[in-house]
Amino acid sequence: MDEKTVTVQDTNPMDTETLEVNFGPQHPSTHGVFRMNIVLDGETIVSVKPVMGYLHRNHEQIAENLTYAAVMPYTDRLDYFNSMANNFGYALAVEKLARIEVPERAQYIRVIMAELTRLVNHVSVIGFLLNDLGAFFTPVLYAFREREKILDIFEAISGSRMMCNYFRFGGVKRDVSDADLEQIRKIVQKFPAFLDEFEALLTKNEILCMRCQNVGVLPPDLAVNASITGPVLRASGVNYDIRKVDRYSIYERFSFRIPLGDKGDVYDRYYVRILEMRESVKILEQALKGIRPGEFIHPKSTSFLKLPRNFKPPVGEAYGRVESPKGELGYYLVSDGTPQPWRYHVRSPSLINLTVLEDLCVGHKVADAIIILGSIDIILGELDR
Amino acid sequence: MEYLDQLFVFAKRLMLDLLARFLPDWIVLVASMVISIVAILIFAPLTMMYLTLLERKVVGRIQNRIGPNRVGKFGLLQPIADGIKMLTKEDIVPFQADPVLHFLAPVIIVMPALLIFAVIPFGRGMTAVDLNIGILYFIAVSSISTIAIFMASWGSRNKFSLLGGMRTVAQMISYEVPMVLSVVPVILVAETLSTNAIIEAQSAGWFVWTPWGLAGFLIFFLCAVAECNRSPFDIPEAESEIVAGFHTEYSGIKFALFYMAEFISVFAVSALAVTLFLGGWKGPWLPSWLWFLLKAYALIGVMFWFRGTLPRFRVDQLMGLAWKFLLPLALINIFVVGFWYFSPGLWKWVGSLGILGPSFWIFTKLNRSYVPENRVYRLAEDENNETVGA
Amino acid sequence: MNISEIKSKIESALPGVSVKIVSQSLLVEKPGNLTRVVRYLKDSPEFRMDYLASVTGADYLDYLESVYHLYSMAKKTGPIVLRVRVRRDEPKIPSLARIYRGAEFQEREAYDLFGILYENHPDLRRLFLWEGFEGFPLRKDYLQEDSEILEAEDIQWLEEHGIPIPEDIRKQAHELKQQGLRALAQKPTKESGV
Amino acid sequence: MIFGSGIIRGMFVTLKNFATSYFRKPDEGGLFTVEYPEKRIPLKERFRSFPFLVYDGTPENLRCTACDICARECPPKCIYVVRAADQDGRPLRRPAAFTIDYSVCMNCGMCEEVCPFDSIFMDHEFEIASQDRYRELVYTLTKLLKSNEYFNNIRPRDAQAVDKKRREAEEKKKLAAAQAAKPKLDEPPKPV
Repeated sequence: MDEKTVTVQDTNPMDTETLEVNFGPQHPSTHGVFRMNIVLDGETIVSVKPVMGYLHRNHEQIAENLTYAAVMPYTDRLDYFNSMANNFGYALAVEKLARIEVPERAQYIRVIMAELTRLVNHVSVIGFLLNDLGAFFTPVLYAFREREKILDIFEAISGSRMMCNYFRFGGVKRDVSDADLEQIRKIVQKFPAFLDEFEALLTKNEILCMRCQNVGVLPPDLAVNASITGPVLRASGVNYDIRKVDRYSIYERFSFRIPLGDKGDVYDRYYVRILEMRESVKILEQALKGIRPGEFIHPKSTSFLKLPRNFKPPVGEAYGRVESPKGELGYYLVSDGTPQPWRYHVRSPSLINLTVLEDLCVGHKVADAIIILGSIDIILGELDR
Repeated sequence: MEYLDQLFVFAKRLMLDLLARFLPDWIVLVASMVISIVAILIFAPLTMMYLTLLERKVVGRIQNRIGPNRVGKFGLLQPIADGIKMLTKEDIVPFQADPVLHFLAPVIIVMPALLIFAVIPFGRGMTAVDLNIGILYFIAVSSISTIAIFMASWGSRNKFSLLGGMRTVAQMISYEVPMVLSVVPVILVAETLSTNAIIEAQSAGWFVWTPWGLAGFLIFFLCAVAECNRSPFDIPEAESEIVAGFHTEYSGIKFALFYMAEFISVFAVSALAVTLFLGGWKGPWLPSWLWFLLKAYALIGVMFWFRGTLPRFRVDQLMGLAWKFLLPLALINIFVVGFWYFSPGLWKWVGSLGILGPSFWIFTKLNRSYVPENRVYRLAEDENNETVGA
Repeated sequence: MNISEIKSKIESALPGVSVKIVSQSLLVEKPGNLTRVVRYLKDSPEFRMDYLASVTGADYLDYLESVYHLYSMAKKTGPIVLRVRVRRDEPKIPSLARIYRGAEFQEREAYDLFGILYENHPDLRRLFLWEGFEGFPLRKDYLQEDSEILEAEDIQWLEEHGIPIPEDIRKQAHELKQQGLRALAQKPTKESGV
Repeated sequence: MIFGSGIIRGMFVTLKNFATSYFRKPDEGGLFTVEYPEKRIPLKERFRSFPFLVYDGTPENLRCTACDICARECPPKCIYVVRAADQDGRPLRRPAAFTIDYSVCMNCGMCEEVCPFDSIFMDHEFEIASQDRYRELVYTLTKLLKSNEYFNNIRPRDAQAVDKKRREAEEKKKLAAAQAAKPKLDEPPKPV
């Protein structure tokens, strides 16, 4: 070819296209059937559109066709990692609606269960986050080693490892035996040592720090504006924990602190969860010291247990919320005086925390999107409902 | 002892002697090659099969699990069961994939992995081909696998595969550079490119016991891990990000071939690291080939240990590590070995360490994004705030 | 601060806006005023309701309702419950997604399940159900498909894939199609709302 | 801090776990795998899998009265009860058919809680996997009935409490019946 025919246009910058990739619904690290519609420029993310609903069961409609008591086992299936926390929120909302009192021992049992659930959730979430980071299952299995012990307790107390269905309006389903309490004490005693080991494996690891620090920074004002709750919010440095704000159940009796993050990146979300577990251990220690023999369910409520159809809360509405390990788990209930709720709504933290997914991901690499999603901590059962 | 040490050499010689009685010379020559090739072709897949088992066992133990133990005693037949499963699985070619590339890639990827075995000195006098440019041959051949991986990723017609392929090419080419440069000191000291001669040069002491040897070994080993796409450098097949990278769309025997190539090259690079820095088959009491295998398996064990412990790098950090950290260190290492060669007595040690240590420190400081930040966490109570550092 | 004080404060600060107290919550009488009320609650230093905890719809047969739970993270107070009622045939409510990012998905969810149209929402698509889904399943008059009766389209699909269908089921589906119905079963409706 | 020290520290954690897996106990860093079909974790007494029906003595003498409460309160509606009738069509206090679709059941234990006749309880049997979802997992009355001894065996504390309650109720009933029967004979009828 003659040299003169080479035109100047050939040296122009390359004409590149963006690449649209669907991460999910079948993907190893979308934590279930969640889809991220990611547009990539090379490896850099241009936009992220979350697509959900693959696990949608219309939980709210199912609940509106059931009695109040029969919804309880369905709440287990929302966030199937912490069914006790879901039970707690629902029981709280119904108790608010029907003005039911809860005896002291039941309150203690509830707090113990809720905090054990928090340990289960946080420890496994960190494990999953590390899996997303590419660690080959080691942190997950260490986490599951501890989780198994707590699940054994759940099984002994409620009858099921994950779908506990343990809380009842006005108390809990069954009493906790002293042997079980002793077992919980043992677990709680050993847990800090496990956390130390876990931290030795992870916290200072240079690769983890490289990957997580300054990735997915969530500024506090955006976090508040986007209704982010839970560890994700606190990692951004906003001091808001419903256990402290609402002081529901008997949380005001325990002294515990709320860990707040520094920058609001993935690393802070990881470390805030570790610190939260340490605080949970403190609550558990105090609760196990404070628990006294007594009624585990209010005598007035026992009648509803046998005849759920006789349970008719007065006409009205209630919004009960708890600090579930994922964030604010709220139940909005409207009663029309019949045994079935007229309106039942779940404010699921997994869904609402995802609002900022795109803001966090854009400009980062593909690998970062995965860990940002992992650090937000979603559970599809709760997200899609 | 001598007999045990030369067991395989004698066996081959015996066979050739037998053949030489009846057959012409050129057939004996061919037979000599065939015997070596057959030995490698048996040894390499066998190693690969049992490395998969070993990896699963080691990682299992790290994770407080038992690992495979159902097929045979201690799961010893597990690789065979896996092999049968792989062979009988349906071979799926994606719709509109490039069938030729898709078919050829797994075939091509196994070849360089096997070819490397030709220059590996398994024991005293146990090198299949004692090339006088052995190291160069190794580097040249091992870089071919990049092409096969890119063929696989392109031919699959899958976006995950494509991403994986792009990552592979970038990674493989980047890590080749510090890897080769980290070998240069050894070549300078040994004054040869032949693998056997390099081992002989380590008669006085393994190269790894010198400052430049240690630095070179670490650089070489890290690059080797990256070359094999092993954790923590496994971004081309990062499961949590791009499903399985370049072999997302492979099933059955083709997938098995990718797997085989990976494990064979794991063995090959470990063997080369042993040859270059750990004295090869040299060692007291035990037969030379056993020494060699023990050292190689120890390095492979470290790779499994990495896999059981470490998260993965991100693609830009991975490239940064190669170009901004390992490459300058490898260059300085070449300078250090010159210093070592020409200085007398204690000065060698003081000078080498005096150069390597500060330069390591300087490069970590220059790559500030790699150094973990210190974070301060507030623990808010109602009344007072307390801080903890992490 | 009790609910009537909040009401009087809102009404004095925003002339022309009238709110009504309904079971410990504030009903904004005109949906169009919602954004003004919310902006006031968010910005005024007395309330600082910076956190929109929950947005949801509800169907009361005569009207649709959208319920908002507002909290203050800055002052740790709350909730103030706001509600807006709209006609079923024209369910248009101004979107809060531009004031609170947190409303984005929740309003999409309410649109998906109740069919409440949030005006000026940046991206009002169905959230859980697929595009093209007919009806809004949480409305009380939503007719559920009966899973035991196959639709004519289903039967056609099954037969195309070589699955034999009993004659009576095919006939039943065909009859329903002739009547212009999909395979439907009447869901019992409830009598009254709150 | 030297670059890489965190990684090395983490590697020692895994090395420690690798080593301890050979000699420590499961809760102290040893192997925590239970090789399932051969070894099993003992089931907790409160463990619940699927519901079954209790009978006293013989399968004819079942406690269920076909009151249909469990079927109505079952959250996923997996229980189907048909009340038995005699030749004249009058309903009897026993089920003609009692079917639970185990593939729908969600093991919540509501039926056990609401049953007024202490008839339905949650089983410990969980290995019910089968090839056919319809034929094998829809449990009919004959498959559901299990003896009280079995119940006592799997859940001794609950079963004994139930038995005690039932005995007391029985005695009360007898006493009441005896007292109700007595006055008719002995006492003179009260003036109206």
